[in-house]
Amino acid sequence: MKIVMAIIKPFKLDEVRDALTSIGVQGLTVTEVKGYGRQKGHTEIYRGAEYAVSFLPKIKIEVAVDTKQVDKVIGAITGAAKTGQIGDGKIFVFNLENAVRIRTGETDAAAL
Amino acid sequence: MKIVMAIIKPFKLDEVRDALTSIGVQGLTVTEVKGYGRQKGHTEIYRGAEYAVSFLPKIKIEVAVDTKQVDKVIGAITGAAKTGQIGDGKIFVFNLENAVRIRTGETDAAAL
Amino acid sequence: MKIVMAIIKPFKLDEVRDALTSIGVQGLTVTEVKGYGRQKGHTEIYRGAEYAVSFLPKIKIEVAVDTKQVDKVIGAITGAAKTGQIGDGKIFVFNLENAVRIRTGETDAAAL
Amino acid sequence: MTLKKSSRAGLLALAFGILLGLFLSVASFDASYAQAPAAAPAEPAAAPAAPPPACDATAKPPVLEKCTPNSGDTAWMLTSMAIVLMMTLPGLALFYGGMVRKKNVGDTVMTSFAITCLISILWLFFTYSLAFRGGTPFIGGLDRAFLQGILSDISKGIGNPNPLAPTIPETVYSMFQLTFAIITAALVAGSFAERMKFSAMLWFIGLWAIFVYSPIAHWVWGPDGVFNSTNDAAWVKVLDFAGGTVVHVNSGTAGLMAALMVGKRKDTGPAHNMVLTLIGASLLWVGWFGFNAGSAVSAGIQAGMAMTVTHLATATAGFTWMIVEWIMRGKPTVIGICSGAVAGLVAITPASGFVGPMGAFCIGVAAGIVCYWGCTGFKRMFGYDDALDVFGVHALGGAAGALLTGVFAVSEYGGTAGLIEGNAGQVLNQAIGIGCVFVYDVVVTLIILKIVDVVIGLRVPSEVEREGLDLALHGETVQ
Amino acid sequence: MTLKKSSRAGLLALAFGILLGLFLSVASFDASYAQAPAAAPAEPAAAPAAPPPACDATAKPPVLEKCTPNSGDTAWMLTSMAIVLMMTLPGLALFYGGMVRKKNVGDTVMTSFAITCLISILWLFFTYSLAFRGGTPFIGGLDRAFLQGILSDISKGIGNPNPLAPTIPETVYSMFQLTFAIITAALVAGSFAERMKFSAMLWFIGLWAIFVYSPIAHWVWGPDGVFNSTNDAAWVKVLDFAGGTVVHVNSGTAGLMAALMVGKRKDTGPAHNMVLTLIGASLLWVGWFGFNAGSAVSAGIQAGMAMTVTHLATATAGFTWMIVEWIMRGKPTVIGICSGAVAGLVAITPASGFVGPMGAFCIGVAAGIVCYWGCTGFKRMFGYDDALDVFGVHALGGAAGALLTGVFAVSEYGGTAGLIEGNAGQVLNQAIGIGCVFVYDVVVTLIILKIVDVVIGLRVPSEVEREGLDLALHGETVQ
Amino acid sequence: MTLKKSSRAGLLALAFGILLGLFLSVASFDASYAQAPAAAPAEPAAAPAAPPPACDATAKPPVLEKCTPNSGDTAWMLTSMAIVLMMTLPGLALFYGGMVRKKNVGDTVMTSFAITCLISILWLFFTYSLAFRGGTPFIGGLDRAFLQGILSDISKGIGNPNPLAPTIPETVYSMFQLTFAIITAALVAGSFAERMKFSAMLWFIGLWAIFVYSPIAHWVWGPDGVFNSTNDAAWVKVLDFAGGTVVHVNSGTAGLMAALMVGKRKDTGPAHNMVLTLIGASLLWVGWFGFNAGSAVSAGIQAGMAMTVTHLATATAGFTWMIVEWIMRGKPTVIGICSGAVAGLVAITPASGFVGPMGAFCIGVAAGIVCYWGCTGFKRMFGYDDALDVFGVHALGGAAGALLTGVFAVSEYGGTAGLIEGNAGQVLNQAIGIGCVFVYDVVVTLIILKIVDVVIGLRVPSEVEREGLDLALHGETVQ
Ligand SMILES: Nc1ncnc2c1ncn2[C@@H]1O[C@H](COP(=O)(O)OP(=O)(O)O)[C@@H](O)[C@H]1O
Ligand SMILES: Nc1ncnc2c1ncn2[C@@H]1O[C@H](COP(=O)(O)OP(=O)(O)O)[C@@H](O)[C@H]1O
Ligand SMILES: Nc1ncnc2c1ncn2[C@@H]1O[C@H](COP(=O)(O)OP(=O)(O)O)[C@@H](O)[C@H]1O
Repeated sequence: MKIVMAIIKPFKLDEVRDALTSIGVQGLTVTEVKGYGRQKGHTEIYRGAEYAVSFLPKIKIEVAVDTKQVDKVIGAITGAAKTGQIGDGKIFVFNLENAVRIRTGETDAAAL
Repeated sequence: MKIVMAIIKPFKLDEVRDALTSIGVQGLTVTEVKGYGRQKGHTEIYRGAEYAVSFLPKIKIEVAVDTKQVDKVIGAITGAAKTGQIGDGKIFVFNLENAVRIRTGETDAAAL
Repeated sequence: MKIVMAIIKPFKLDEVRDALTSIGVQGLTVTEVKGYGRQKGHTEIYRGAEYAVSFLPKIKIEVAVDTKQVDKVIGAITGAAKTGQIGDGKIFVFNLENAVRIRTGETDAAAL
Repeated sequence: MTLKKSSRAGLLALAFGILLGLFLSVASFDASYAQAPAAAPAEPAAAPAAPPPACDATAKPPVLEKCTPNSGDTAWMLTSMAIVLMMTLPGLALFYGGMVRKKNVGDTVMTSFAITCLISILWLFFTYSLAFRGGTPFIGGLDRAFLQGILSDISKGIGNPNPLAPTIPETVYSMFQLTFAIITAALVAGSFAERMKFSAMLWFIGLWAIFVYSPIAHWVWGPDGVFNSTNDAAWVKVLDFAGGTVVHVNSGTAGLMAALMVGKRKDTGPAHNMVLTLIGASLLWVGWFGFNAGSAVSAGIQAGMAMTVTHLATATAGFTWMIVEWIMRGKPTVIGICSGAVAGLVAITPASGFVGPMGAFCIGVAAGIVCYWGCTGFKRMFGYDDALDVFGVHALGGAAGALLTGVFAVSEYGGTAGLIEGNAGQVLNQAIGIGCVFVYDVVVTLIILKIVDVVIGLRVPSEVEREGLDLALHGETVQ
Repeated sequence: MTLKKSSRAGLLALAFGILLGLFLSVASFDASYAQAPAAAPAEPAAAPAAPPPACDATAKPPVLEKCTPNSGDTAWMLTSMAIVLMMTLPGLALFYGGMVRKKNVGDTVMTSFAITCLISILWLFFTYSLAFRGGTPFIGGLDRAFLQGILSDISKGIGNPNPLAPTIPETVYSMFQLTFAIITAALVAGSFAERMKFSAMLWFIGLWAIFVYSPIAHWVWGPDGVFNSTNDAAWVKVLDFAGGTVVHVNSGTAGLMAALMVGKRKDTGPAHNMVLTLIGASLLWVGWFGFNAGSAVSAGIQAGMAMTVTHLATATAGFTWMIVEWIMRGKPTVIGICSGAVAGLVAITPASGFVGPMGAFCIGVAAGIVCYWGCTGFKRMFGYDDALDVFGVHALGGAAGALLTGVFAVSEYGGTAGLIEGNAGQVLNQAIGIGCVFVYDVVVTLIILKIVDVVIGLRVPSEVEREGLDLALHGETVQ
Repeated sequence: MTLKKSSRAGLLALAFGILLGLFLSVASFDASYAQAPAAAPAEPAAAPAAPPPACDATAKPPVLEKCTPNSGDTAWMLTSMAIVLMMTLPGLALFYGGMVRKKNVGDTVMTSFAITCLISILWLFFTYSLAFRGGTPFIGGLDRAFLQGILSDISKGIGNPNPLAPTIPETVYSMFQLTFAIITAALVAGSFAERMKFSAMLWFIGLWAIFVYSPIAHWVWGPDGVFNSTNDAAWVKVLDFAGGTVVHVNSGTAGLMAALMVGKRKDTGPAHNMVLTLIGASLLWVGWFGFNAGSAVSAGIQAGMAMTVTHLATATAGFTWMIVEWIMRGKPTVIGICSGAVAGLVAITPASGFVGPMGAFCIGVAAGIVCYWGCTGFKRMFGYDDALDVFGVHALGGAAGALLTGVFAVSEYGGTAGLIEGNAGQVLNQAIGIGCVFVYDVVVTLIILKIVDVVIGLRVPSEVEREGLDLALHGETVQ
């Protein structure tokens, strides 16, 4: 199994979720994060005070999926999250060694 | 070493933490997340506006532990977090290649 | 590639970010978390009510980097985040199997 | 980009507006100083001839020269103006702001604030004069444009009060009525929250205040208004103590039109902060004593009675809504009890000078039930997206209150008998008033909206709506 | 599930209550119209015989027929009612709401709002009449049930003011006193915050208002009250200008009983938002001028003095608490200075019409110290879980203030001499008043709580408590 | 550690202060009772000789014995005091609190609260007497220290009002003026927000109130003040109806000095919650009617006119700032329109008793433009870090308003002609007043700051600044 972790623009969340459910993903976990990257944020100069908004609000999505599904998942996320503008975000894939569903104790793929 | 990541119901946090400390876990990191899964949220219809609360508040716990402790940890979490109702959450296990304690520079197990 | 995940004290964020950019890291993702560890928090006794503030505010930084950069990154974080006092935090390293830049579809190192 | 363009359009237009204002201001100065000398000689000329008539507000026509204001009445009206302003800022701003999503709260509260500024400037320029000075039964004159003449003889320590408010300075009456014009306009904005362009909002509200609010206020409250119950020449005597038709039916109807024209929101969600909504509802309640008891324009028995029925109807409606909701949905909500209280305030508004405590209680129960239905069943039935239920609470609540005023009015309290005292005709009068306001409002509001839509567009682009108006239109977010 | 069931129980009961109310309302209508004709003939009958006596509030017994209210006094009392309501909504709601955990803030603020509605309805029905009309020294009569007769002759432009408030309409006095009844009940709720069922809360508070607040208010303020210092026939003359015993000792004691009966919270935590608490404390401060200066029931020298001592005692107490806390805990907190200010307001309440500026200063210092201890050392000593320190601040602060009133009272200010002028007896009188209120309150409150506990249960299930009352009981959360 | 030490230093000193106060209090008691007998015989002695002169406020010198207050004027002034306090608590606290980072909001709001307490205690002790009692043209006397004598004859139902406020009790006038002293001091704190030690803040503000505010208030408003326009013996007659120079130029200048002395912030960021700022601006607006219309010290025509121009200038300035910002930065912001409204309130303050509606409009436009520039271009030009723009809004806005008062004053409104009526000299007078206040303020404020810096240090350690003052200094955080 793998964990696919994607950093996307906040207002894309609903579209990405729909794309994922449409390919049969049953669940996912979302975290509000702040991102720093090429998309350099803007410098506000308000009321004389100049400050750089270097961290931009982003959404992190974590999905545990069966290994063979990974490419479909990456495709779905890329498709839905892409605006073509800088700051669209990243997708990272890790290896998931074990998964357990707390309610039932089921493990591995059955737990997803 | 492994990282055990668990998604649980918010009001179970204290019980899970106690369970973990009781088996000797020294530290953990907690994140407020939103979960989407089988537990299908409810559709609110208030003041005419109908909206689906599809993301439910969850708590993500990350614990770095020594490999041989993993099963004990999973057991402790499952035991404390389980209500038997849908939405209890998941436990995911990853491989942790290296750990460092910033304060001392200690690495690996010593860092936990 | 690796993912370096660090848990640090909140007010160290800016210094750590500067340290990382100075060694050429192009991006990172930050999450507000709560930490439980040796730094035991304090027991507030206010207006008679006694409560333990066991979870302390921390910042989690995730950086995806090329494998050979890992040590430099760890060094930079340790250097910037260290106060020498308990609670400075941890650095965890995982293996990153794949990375994709959503905007361009670039993968692996090129995506970072 | 669309956004950028439209903003520019809007702001240029607005800049133009303000410059116009400045120009006019200078103009009016000349005017006022031109007239000053003219006035001066008049005085001495009159003096020897015959002593000016003594102030007598009860005479017909009332003699209102050289009246010294009653300090107690003035104290209460100064206070009333202040707390009615508090109803809008921060009251209504928070009541509304708490019910939208977090990404739109800034735009929502700023809408109330900007409307307050805009309406006040128009009031100074001409809307006060149009609404409250004598003219025709349908619209007032312009003799108080730029409030000229309103302060003509402070230095002599005497005033020429408005016949509508004989015991207080006209300045106070004008500012008191301004706060009504402000909140009426601000109420409308609840219906199109979370999706209208800020610039379009300003244009729409400004035009609406001129072409809809001013005439309707004149019909019902103008000295020679066609529905003014104290005007012997009125066509139909409509009882509207503090604005059931002028303020609530009026704003609710305009809100519905706006909601229909701007269309449904792309995405909706639960109220992001019911504590803000509760603060808002609380300040609305507190300020409403200035609104209703202040409408007695004096600090006496009628004000006391108005305050009493206002409070009792509000408490009853809030409690009723909570119970109904508890039964229907299984849980009593903060938003619910707050909405109920506001519904009660709305419904008692036209009645507050005419009914007694138990009448207020019945109106409260009715308001709680009717408005709950207006925000749920009724709204679902028609399927429009009135974001914050301006129609369900204000139009329906205001209409219910106006009709029940005709039912529960007691002659020994307000001088007019209602149905319970056998005067069925009054209910009919009330219905006519509501009907005329509704029809006029629908027509003119739609015309205004259409024009604004064509010229600069009513609605923000959908990516702006998704991202949230705060960041996109104002560059701010609540952390 | 437990929850569901209990709610249902509660709401059914509540629905019943409101229906009962409706029925009664209609009944009372008949009543009032039945009596109207009866009254009418009486007038003319009297007229020819002899002109009705002129209004003379100072005569003994006062002649209160055909009085025209004083517009200045009325203006101030209308204002006072409005700002005293603001003390509860949103003042107290926020003061309390900021100190609970985020998961319970909605339930906490809604509690204040719902109590406001409930107490107002009961006031209309009979509690006003029970508390403030003549009857026995222990409880008033029912001649103002449903406020009948309170508005009997507006149309003649004259009123029959309450002997307790001769220069203003009785409607205003009744609403002013209602705001006291509201905040007293709302204060109680701080002690059992974060764990009591919403339905149980409504039943408890409703019954408490009837069986505890009404009689105690009558004892101290009723025209024939057993402790009323202006009642020559009083058993003991207790000085309580604005409610040290009636409001604060009373609510604090009831709060303690409730905290003991409902038990300790499962989990506690720091105040989730001290900014809300500061807003609340600020509005309490502002509104308290209506509370204390308004208790002069006129806009004159006594009101001015009451406002002065109120402000000075509050500022002193807030500052004192901050310093004490800074010394004891190393840091001055927002919650601390706000609590101190409220402690000062509480302590000066009974004294506000009787002491001078330096007396107020001393009372302020005492309040800051006593209440700090009441919320920390004292509370730990007994180990009860009074969530928001209703007892520590209100009962102890109120008692301290009531006793110090007996110490610092200056006859040339309020007509009664205190210990500093050699009248030690007054301190004893104050102590007797406090004692009687305490004992009666403890007994009756415990009985009411027991009944409610048996019938529907006082406390939410523990999973509800853990999850938070907002989501579980009201289906809402602050984002 | 540094922190710990300094706090301890601060709190010990503060504890000392309060104890001193206590001691003095007792002293003054003795005093007042010592004099009581002395006064008593005087009365009868005088009585037989000749009846005391009747109250006549208009006589020169005014006879102010045995005056009965006007209930209407008193009602309005009681209300004004309450709503002006509301301007600071919670108004200013929130206006400022919303503009800082989340980590400092608690310290920021607590600063306003603690200042309110501190200034009130000093007022009781001696600053009221120093500012508002006759003495020299530069500073008042100490005959009202501890407010002794202020309440001397309540029991006779009559008062000896202050010549400055002949129709209300002096207690009310004193409390009303206290609220001005409070907000002036609280305004200063905006400039050094997010980095000054809490203890240093208390010392600085306390000393500043004594050595800067009191004398300047006496110059302009003291019965024998050197700039008092109603004092025939004044050196220069400066028009300052409600505090353009005393409150705004004064606080803004002190703020600038403090910002320079304490230095720039280590890190800055956007306003964390513009909704709080909007609530604050709204309450400032509402309360400002008490500030300006209350400065008429009566409820009549002048108050009505003051309220009118206050509202219109504010609305105009808010709207103007929004438009300017929209044009300059492409987006209208919540912070912007709120700042504009406050700028308008500031600028109209000195003018409110002297100009008419269109004059107010022009002042509003000017305020919006000048203060926008003051917070952006001007500030960048000099590069100081005035965190919340106390100088840009209050000093510049207050100066602009004071000068424009000399331009737009109309004799028939306020008794003095301005430039538009050909009296160019008044503009010069205004400039002299502003200049003197500025110079004195700069010098004395710098001295005070230097002393505090040397003794306990002005600024928090940088790690405290990074972590946030809330957690580090107060042990609290907003969740
Ligand atoms: N090396 C990295 N490690 C972790 N997160 C990253 C990294 N680089 C970028 N990110 C995340 O991806 C987001 C978008 O990256 P950015 O460089 O701004 O645009 P793009 O993805 O189009 O290149 C950043 O805001 C950050 O949250
Ligand atoms: N495939 C997944 N990847 C990541 N997180 C998941 C996944 N499936 C479920 N979760 C998380 O687990 C939570 C509970 O899952 P859910 O399916 O609702 O109930 P259960 O765990 O009882 O099957 C979800 O809210 C979500 O946060
Ligand atoms: N085993 C662990 N797994 C995950 N996070 C941990 C673990 N131990 C500590 N942490 C995180 O590191 C933070 C600092 O650890 P702590 O033990 O308090 O101090 P130190 O790092 O100096 O030993 C904790 O607050 C927690 O967020």
